[in-house]
Amino acid sequence: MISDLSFTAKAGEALLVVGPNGAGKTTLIRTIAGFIAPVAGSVSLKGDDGDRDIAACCHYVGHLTGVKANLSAAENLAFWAAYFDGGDGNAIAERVDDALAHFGLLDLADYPAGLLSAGQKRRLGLARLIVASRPIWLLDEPTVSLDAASTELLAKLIQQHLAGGGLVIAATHLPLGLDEPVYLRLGARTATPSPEARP
Amino acid sequence: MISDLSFTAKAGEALLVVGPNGAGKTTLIRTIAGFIAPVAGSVSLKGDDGDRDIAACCHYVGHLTGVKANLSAAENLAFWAAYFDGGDGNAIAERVDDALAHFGLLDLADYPAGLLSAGQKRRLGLARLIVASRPIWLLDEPTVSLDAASTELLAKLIQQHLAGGGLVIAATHLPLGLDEPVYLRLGARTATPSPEARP
Amino acid sequence: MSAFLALLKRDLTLAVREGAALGTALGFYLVVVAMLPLGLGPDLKLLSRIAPGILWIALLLAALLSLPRLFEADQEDGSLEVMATAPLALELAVVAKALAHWISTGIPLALAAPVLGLMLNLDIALTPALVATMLAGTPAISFLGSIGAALTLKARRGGLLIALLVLPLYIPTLIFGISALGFAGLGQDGFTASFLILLAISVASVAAAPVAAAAALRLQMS
Amino acid sequence: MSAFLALLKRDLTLAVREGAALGTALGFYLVVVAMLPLGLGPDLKLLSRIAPGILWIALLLAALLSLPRLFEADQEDGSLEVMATAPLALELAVVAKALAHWISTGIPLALAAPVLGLMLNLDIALTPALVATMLAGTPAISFLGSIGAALTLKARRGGLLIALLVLPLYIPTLIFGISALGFAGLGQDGFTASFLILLAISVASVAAAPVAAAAALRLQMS
Amino acid sequence: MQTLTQRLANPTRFMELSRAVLPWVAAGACLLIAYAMYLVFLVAPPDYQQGETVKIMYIHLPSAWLAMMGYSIVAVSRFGLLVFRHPLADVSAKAAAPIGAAFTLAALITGSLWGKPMWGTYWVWDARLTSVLILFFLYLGLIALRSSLDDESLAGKLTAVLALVGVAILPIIKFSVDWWNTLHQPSTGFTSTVDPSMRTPLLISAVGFTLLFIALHLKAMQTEIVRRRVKAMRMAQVERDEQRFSAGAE
Amino acid sequence: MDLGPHAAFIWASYGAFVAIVGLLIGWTLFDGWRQANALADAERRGLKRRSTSAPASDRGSA
Ligand code: HEM
Ligand SMILES: Nc1ncnc2c1ncn2[C@@H]1O[C@H](COP(=O)(O)OP(=O)(O)OP(=O)(O)O)[C@@H](O)[C@H]1O
Ligand SMILES: Nc1ncnc2c1ncn2[C@@H]1O[C@H](COP(=O)(O)OP(=O)(O)OP(=O)(O)O)[C@@H](O)[C@H]1O
Ligand SMILES: [Mg+2]
Ligand SMILES: [Mg+2]
Repeated sequence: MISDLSFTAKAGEALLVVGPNGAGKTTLIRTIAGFIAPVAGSVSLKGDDGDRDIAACCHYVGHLTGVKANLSAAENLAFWAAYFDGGDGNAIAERVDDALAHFGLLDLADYPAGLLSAGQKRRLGLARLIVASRPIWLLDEPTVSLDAASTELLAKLIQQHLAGGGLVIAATHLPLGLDEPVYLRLGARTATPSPEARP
Repeated sequence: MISDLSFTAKAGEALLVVGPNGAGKTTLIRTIAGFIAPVAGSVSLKGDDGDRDIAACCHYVGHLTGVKANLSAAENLAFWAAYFDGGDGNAIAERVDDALAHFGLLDLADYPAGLLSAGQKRRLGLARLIVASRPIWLLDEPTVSLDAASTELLAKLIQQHLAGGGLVIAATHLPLGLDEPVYLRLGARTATPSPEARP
Repeated sequence: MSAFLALLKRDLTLAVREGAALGTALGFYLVVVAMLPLGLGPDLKLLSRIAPGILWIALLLAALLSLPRLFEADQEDGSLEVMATAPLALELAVVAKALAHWISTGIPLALAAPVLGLMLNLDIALTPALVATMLAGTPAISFLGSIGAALTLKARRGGLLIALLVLPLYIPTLIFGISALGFAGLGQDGFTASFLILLAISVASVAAAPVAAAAALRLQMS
Repeated sequence: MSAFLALLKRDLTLAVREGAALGTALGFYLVVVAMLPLGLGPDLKLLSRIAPGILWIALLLAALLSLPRLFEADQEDGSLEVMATAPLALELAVVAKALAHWISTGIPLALAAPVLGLMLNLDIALTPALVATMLAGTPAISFLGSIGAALTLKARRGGLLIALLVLPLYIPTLIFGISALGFAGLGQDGFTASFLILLAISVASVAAAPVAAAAALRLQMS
Repeated sequence: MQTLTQRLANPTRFMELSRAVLPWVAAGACLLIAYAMYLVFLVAPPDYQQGETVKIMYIHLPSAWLAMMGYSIVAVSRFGLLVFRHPLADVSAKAAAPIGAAFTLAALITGSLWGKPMWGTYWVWDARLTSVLILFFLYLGLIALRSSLDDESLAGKLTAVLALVGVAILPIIKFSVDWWNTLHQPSTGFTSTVDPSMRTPLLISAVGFTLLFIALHLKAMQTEIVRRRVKAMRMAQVERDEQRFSAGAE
Repeated sequence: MDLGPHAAFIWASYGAFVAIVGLLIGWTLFDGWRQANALADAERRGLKRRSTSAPASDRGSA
């Protein structure tokens, strides 16, 4: 387990969590997202209006895409837009179109998402970051199975988000073209993982 | 799909299948093992005593280990020994002990295999190659999740097998310490895999 | 559109597009109901006497066996984790999903019951009472079932285990559902009382089950 | 030890060590049988009359719901593919596995039936006939079921789908199993005939089902 | 030189041929069914035993026959798929299953509505009725198995195994009335012994509904071929888009 | 037309039959129409793609 770790991330800042396999990057991000209760210590969010629940104002993008094969690409995004932020149909449709356009998926908007390639599905999953705006983005290896073009798009998106005062915490090995990312280095665990731990 | 491929491998020879991801290495090995019927072409085995069924005299080691978590390491191997070659209990026990010893698992013989680490499980799966003797070995990325020492053990095993007149066809990126392996290079597919293809 | 409605709509859309799930449940219902007379012999009086019980139990089993997929699909593709970080409380998400299950499985099964009743020689006059009690009782099946589905999300042997966990919870629904029909069959006025109890059970499970199911889901995300 | 016996022994060992599977099946059997009197009311005459049918159908369902794991475990850990490259024909491997399922699930369920029969007020004199017919009929359940298990190895919705595919195939077993008990109950001598037919169905499915199941397994390996 | 079956097995060729044939089959079906209904309701006499309820026979029998014919088509196509690997065989079997299931359901419903006046009950558990019900379950199983697999070609082959396992039901349905003593009418060569005033409308109706079956089957096969083409084109489009996208970044 | 004492059963069976076969025909035609539309749409997209062989995505902001 990770121990003796303390850090602060400020608005407009990108925190890149790096470290070897099994260092606990995923564990850290899932703890911040609230999936795992820390054994000791706490995660807190200081806002202008007192402390807020961190899970309720973050986007979590993990290894899985959260894309439904039997909904079209647009329907998938429209659902997440409505699920996160609500709003009427037209506003949602507009946001969905923006997001699809940003990731070059507009032509495929009406195709069942199950037909998309792995990379396209992954991009569709990332487009969720656009359809609903949340200040904190928690990204776990967001560039996995993305090609160079998509990685660039993502980096641009992250920069925009930071410029708008957002906060990004990402586990990744690429610098993502950021100007001055803050690195958080996690060490390798000394013991090998117990055989029961499934990756 | 792979096309225009023709090759012959002789006894005592190691054929290393190499190529980028998605080149069809796994597909080729599974075709030889008889899991996939080739769309066109054939796989044939010329023996002293006429043609024989290739699947019936080969060992196939794929990505999965074929290890049962609720049997002990020794029981796992004893089962495969009996399943492949039969024989009475004592002979099997001896072969099992040999195989465990070769892969340094003798101390763990009576542990439930579920408790072993990923690498140990993998070695247990490879020990199957020893407990039952078959002339042809089909290995699909056999070194995955093996550390250097275990890789060396495997290489030694392969060399012994070749010296005894066996044939090894392996998809791997490592030369496995072989003197003069024959390489079979598969090219990358031009088109990306169809979205339905689940790896 | 509110988050709750969005989820409900999505699950219903998926249920329609993956129509095979409902088809399989209806087919199973039909097969099980058809097997009982085979097992009991073709005594029509006997059949019509035990028909309500058989229709109820087969409906329980059919609904039950369609439950393992309730959260599984969302877990496999990662939607469940994303939902857990959204503003809508996970409890309400469970309500939306169980409601969608009720609409897409419970209601069709309840509506199919009178047709199957014909095969069991059930008195046709009982049809309204049959459908009414089943519509009143099936929400409890979907919502109580969501607890089982959540608890067994990561277990192997999903089907059998869910059944074992949840069937005992269904017993009150079963008893009052059948007794309501018994009263209706005899023309006695206990029907209303049983029917109201059935409704109360459903309301109670709609209120309580999502809390338990959401807790089970959260535990399995860490 | 021959390959066939080795596989049989391995599957039985695993069944004993993973005892939960049998426990869940027995538990399900118990719950379903217990629900019926609740559904039908405590009329003892009626219960004892329909007891054979109910015991048989609940047994079918319990055995059925334990089938999805028959090949799944071997597929998940890769054993199935290794078996396909071994000298023992895949058909015989299916026989060994289905036989192990019968021994580890069919026989215990058949032996549990008379105990549950007590709950249904089944005539105790029928116990030998009940156990005998069930022992004669359950091989058909395991072997025909292996077809369903093999066909649905890669399908979503395993449990419900297997049931839908396989229950129709079980109908002959069910009919003759219950009719044998009916004859035994009335002291008529049709029992032997029905019993022999039951045995014949089992023998036929032991002979035929593995071919279909092995074909289905092979198709799914490519 | 291609043999006729080879030429027919080519989907494009099949589309052309079936497009040419389909209108004629459909028109023939309409005409024959209309004529049969005219005979049934305005000409044919009531049976001396069953009275007017015998009118149900004119739809019950064709339904029952088509139920079995449908399963035969499925089974034969499935066999063709497994043995000869005809791509059209899979299309044919997939298209035939729902049609066969619908006629089976029709046979069950018209039969039980006939049973109430004749036997005093909608349903008895005799061999014939039960075996037809099992046939219906088999159809349901085929459709359910098919639709629960994403991989089209695997689904085709697996349903083939199931369809061939289920073939045993056909002789059972056919001979159940002879093997077991049942309530249902035994097959006494009814169609050849009965009075022509009833036989003619029955035969016309049977041929008419068979043509309808064929027309529906052809149409469903065409639709299935189009569906596969659409899917292939969409996948090609997805691939093109992907390549264009990666190229656009450089 | 007098269909005797059991007219209701005759009408019911013909009604059920017409309903089932009608649904079957309706569904077959509808499905054919739907897929034909999808094919037309796919062909249109294919054509558009071939004519405008611009290297970069026209609407994506890559
Ligand atoms: C749900 C109930 C019923 C089902 C599933 C059913 C099924 C069938 C089937 C499959 C056939 C075709 C057998 C063959 O071609 O050899 C058939 C034929 C026939 N059925 Fe039914 N039937 C039902 C009820 C009835 C009833 C109530 C009657 C009238 C009393 C009836 C009268 C006939 C007659 C006269 C034939 C023609 C027999 C022959 O070929 O000689 N059926 N039925
Ligand atoms: N459920 C669990 N129980 C026990 N240990 C676990 C569990 N899940 C993960 N671990 C262990 O915790 C450690 C941290 O894992 P984590 O997945 O966070 O690593 P990571 O830095 O994301 O690695 P990678 O780069 O491979 O993604 C690992 O050693 C892992 O084996
Ligand atoms: N079931 C399938 N249907 C269609 N295409 C498939 C199927 N399985 C694999 N493929 C495709 O066949 C190609 C060869 O795959 P294969 O797994 O043999 O590659 P590989 O050389 O083993 O790659 P890796 O190095 O990643 O293991 C891939 O493009 C893959 O997408
Ligand atoms: Mg990680
Ligand atoms: Mg590979």
